[in-house]
Amino acid sequence: MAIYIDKDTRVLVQGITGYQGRFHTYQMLEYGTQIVGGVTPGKGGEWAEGVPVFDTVETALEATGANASVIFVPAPFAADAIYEAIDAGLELVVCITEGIPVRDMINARRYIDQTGSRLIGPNCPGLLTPNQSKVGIIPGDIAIPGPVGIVSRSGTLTYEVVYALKNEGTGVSTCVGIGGDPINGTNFIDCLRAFEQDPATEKVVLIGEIGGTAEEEAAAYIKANMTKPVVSFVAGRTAPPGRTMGHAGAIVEGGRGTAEDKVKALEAAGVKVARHPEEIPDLLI
Amino acid sequence: MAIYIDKDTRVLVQGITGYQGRFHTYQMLEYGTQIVGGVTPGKGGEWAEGVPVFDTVETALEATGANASVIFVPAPFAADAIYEAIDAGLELVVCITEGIPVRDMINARRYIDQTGSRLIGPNCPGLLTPNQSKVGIIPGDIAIPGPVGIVSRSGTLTYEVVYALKNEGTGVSTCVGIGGDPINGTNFIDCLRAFEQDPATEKVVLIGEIGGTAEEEAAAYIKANMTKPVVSFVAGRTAPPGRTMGHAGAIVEGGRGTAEDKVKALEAAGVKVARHPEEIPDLLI
Amino acid sequence: MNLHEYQSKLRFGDFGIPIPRGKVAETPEQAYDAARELGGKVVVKAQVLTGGRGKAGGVRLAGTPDEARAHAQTILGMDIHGHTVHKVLIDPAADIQSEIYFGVTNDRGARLPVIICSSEGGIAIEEVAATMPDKVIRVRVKPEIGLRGYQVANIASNIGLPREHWKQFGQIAGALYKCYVESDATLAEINPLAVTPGGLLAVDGKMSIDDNALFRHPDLAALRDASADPPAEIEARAAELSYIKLDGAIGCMVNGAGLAMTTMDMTKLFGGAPANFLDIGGGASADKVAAALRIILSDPNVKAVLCNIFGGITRCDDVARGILAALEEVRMEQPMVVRLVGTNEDEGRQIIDESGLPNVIGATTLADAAKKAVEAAGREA
Amino acid sequence: MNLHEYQSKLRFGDFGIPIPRGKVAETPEQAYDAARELGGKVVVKAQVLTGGRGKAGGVRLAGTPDEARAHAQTILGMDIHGHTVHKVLIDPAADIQSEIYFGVTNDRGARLPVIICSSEGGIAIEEVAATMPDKVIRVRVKPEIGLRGYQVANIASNIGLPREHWKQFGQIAGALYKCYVESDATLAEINPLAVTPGGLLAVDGKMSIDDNALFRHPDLAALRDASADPPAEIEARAAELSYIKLDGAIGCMVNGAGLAMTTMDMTKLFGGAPANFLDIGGGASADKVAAALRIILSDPNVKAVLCNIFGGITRCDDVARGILAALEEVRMEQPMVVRLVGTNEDEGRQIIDESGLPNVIGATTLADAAKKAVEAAGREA
Repeated sequence: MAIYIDKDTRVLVQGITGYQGRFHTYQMLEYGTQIVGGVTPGKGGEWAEGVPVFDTVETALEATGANASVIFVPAPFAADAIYEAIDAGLELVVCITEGIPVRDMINARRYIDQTGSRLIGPNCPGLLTPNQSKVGIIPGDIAIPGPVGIVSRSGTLTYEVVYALKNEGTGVSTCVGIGGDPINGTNFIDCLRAFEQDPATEKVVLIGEIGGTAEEEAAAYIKANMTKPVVSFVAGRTAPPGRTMGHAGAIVEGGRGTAEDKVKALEAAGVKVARHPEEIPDLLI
Repeated sequence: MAIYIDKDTRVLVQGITGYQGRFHTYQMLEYGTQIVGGVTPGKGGEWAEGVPVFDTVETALEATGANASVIFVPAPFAADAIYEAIDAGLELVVCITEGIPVRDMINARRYIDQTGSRLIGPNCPGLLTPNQSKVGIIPGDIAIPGPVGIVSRSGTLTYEVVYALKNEGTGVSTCVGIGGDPINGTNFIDCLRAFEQDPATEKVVLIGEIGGTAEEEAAAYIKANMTKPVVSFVAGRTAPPGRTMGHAGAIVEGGRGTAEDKVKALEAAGVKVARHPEEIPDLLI
Repeated sequence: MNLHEYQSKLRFGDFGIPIPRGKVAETPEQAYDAARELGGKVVVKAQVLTGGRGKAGGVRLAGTPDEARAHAQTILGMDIHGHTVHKVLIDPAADIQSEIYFGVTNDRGARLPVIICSSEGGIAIEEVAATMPDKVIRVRVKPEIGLRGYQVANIASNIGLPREHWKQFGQIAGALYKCYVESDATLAEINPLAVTPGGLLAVDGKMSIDDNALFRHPDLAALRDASADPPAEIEARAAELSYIKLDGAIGCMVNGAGLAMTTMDMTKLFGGAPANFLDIGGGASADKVAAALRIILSDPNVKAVLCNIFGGITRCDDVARGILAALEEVRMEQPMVVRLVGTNEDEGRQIIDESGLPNVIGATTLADAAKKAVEAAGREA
Repeated sequence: MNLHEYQSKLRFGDFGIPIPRGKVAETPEQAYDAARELGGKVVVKAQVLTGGRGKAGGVRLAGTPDEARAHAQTILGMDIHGHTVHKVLIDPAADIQSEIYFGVTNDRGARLPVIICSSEGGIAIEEVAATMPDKVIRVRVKPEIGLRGYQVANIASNIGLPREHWKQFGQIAGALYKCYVESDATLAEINPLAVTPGGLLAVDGKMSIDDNALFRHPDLAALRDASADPPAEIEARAAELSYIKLDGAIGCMVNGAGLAMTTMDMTKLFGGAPANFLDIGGGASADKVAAALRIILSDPNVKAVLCNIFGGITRCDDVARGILAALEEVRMEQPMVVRLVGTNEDEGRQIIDESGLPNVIGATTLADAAKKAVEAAGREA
């Protein structure tokens, strides 16, 4: 068991013929992910990394019976790719693309909320269920299977945590990178709920960062609903207020969303908060 | 009992200070309808026909506890009035205004479908539950209370039917004019379902006209779901195909939606179809 | 409101759709000048708001400016299905490899705009739908997110469009949808969207604008060409009346579209035939009623008038006063059956009765009124 | 990307919002000419992309063209919070009766655009929110139906706007929302929206554009004024790096924003302080890494460099090659702690090892790397 993806997940790669799409299709296939098709408009009939390419998600779906897609198309076309996947009825859509305009995501998220599909991302590293499936760009060899669920707004910071766990012999049920953009498809609470219900998950690691109030909301949820222990780390204690720290959308808005606020909220919810990522394995014991 | 409106319905009049709004507010008050307030932006604090006027639905709602509104504002502002009433959470919104652009109604209907509110109209005469409440412009004195539910796409044609019933001593539970526009808020089937469930309604009259496929869909619904007898009349047997007969949206599209098609579908569903409106009282016996 | 081909294409051009660089001519000389300026072969196309102009000889190919002038001479003034040709469009002849149909309209059932596309362009889409239904692609658009690129790719794939045209096809599709929405159109179609050696080209186009939305499009409202409309319809529009001329002998004046159609149906039921559809609308004033009566009486086929008013918003006394006002201007020889029911019916009847008009016949029920009108028209015929 | 006041107001004007008919001046003489042409009293306003310019003396009233020239002389070249003034805006002085704040931004929690309005305009809205929270109205907009007239009426009513201004207020509100959406703005604010005897007037304005959406707004992208930006930030933008200068001694080069912040946090945790935030992004090429290192070393405060790369998309060997390439151009005196983990880490380490660079210190864990960098910076200081 795991959340969102497992060995039966059948994945389409949207934007498979691009540089990133092709590279990560290879990586995902190497890892054992069931990549059943790719989509690039105008390139239907070609092959990429041994995978058949289709013009549209609709035709790819008919031919392959996919139930998920992962999006590597450039930002100007990413919202369109999301709509295509959602309209085709895919259950899970993982958008790796970074740099999507906020307005596109406001509109897309409103649209998705009326459907039964789940979007992970955008601007996220995707998901990894060790030894079963990876959908996205998380390096597969940094994780081993185990009982810890991981949810994170960050990319490489997540890899650090997963890698530190592996170095201590601790494994992961599923690792979900929900992405650092202000508007995304799946939030901490969605994942916490899923981990709480997942028999394969015993403990959860939540990796946050400054900006917004997602960690505070997660803390409230944990206090009210989680029986499984949660360990956390929040990045950005030294970030100056009022400046955007990169594309991560880590903005401190009017004094809210500081690392201190978040740590305080999480600790008040009974969460052990690490001072740095490599402390997390110890706190999980 | 009745459907949608009764003596407890508390009504706001949007556009109360206009010519039509004022005239029909007086008529509705005379009939006994609980008109609790009016709305005209910029005229809050005034009075119209003895009713307090507010700038916005929100303030009117707070002051009056209304649960319905009737809209008399000009077509360019009607969609806005609908959104205002819906966003304020009113259960029932009756839009009398005719001539609203199709695009406005496509967007409004998509919006309303995500809420719990019911829109009647636009371009409709409203509702009448005899001796309890009238919301709209149906002349009150042409109907008496009784067991016949009426639903109609038309205005004055409906009055003919109600009047003919009265002349034969037959009364009405509720009369609903759903309006003649191609996109409206409530359709035949919604009303048929409500009449089927309404203990005060024993029989139903459905008044259709050429254009669209609403009567055909109603026929299918009647066949599958209605236990109460339905009598019908369809206007437009002599209308030439391919021409718009006025604002009623009575357009014959590509051979579909002719009066003959509709009569056939209704008769096949066990509905008695009158040759002219004044035959309806006889068919109800 | 329908736009002419040349108006539609100019608007398409405003939204970035490639159109022929044609010119409008109102005289044969202008057609000659236009053809000379364009150079090469041209097409001379009648600009009329009706279909079937090709079969009627309203579209002709010209190899030289002289030939263009000759064709314009023939076409200008031509009557096509009751519409007189006042303008021709001179377009350069396109080197057409294949023809696509691409249109946007509203799908009323789904309550959404719908794209209709077919590889079989150049003929009426209804014909394609009837004979080759598989060749007609329908794709609904959700207005909150608009026409998406992936939908266009689906369409291009379905109609088998060669890939070198996909990019331009996407631009044209997006532009036409935008044009449709921002014009409050009820129809925007390109037929054919021609595949030419130079790319795609909107060779012919048509737009219908939602009359109810013209208030926010004064530029489009100004394009109305009433030159081909019958005078009665122009007067009706000015008076905000819905009027459609028909072939029978009974002139109908009714309030409400549904009741107007019913009144027409009943003349037929009792053996007559309606001369028109006329809805005076809700809350009609005496002025409006007078205009309505003038319009009805301008039809020489009318042998009797049937005035059927069920007062709601409309007040019977207003209607009665309107009738009297009209009859002061227009001489009415024909008998008129008047039925006034509802708001202020007593006052209305009294006005009519006291006027002492000789030809006026009262009626009680709708059936009574219809029967009396049929009888009266029969006597006159 | 932030727009200057004058740029924001011109854009507001394009959407129909009334703005003062001011002029931009880059020299005192131009300011004189502008003031003379405008006539009457004018305001000379520093155009800088930072707040608090009024308190800093960057906004001055001038009664005559001579006075305007004198003020421009003072203001041009002035340093306001680290920004040099290169332009002043000369606006006619408005006869202000009261001041409104009207802005649009995104409510991230609700995932919707939100209108923020207050009767207490003319000062920073954060101040109003802190001191008079009741005076700040927030109204969310659903993008599929846009800002509705009734919402604007609610706002006008709530801020107690006199009714004679409601109509114009509605037009301005609608126009500002449209401007916000069609510009892909993240902020569009009018502060103050002045009530004057001639009606409402957008006396001051500000816009921020979503950098991610500039690809569809080449006209807005062209408005970028980098003249006040530090050269390092300009170079970072050109290389598509996220760089923010800070005050510490440890230059950080990291891939990923979250990991970059964590690396900064850890220098602090172990007693140091970061000199910058720098995210080289995913899949960074050797060129990008070289640019990053040049930028870091251009900061004279940097006493040690901490390069922390967790290879995913980014490959450690690319990073190693980038470091070597940069060091061929730039002389590095400072020690550099390098930690390479993940994709091609062995190849990356090998490249660094074989280069024989004297100042390079390897590290295993993140904590190890941070500690070593703090120590190295301490030794250098």
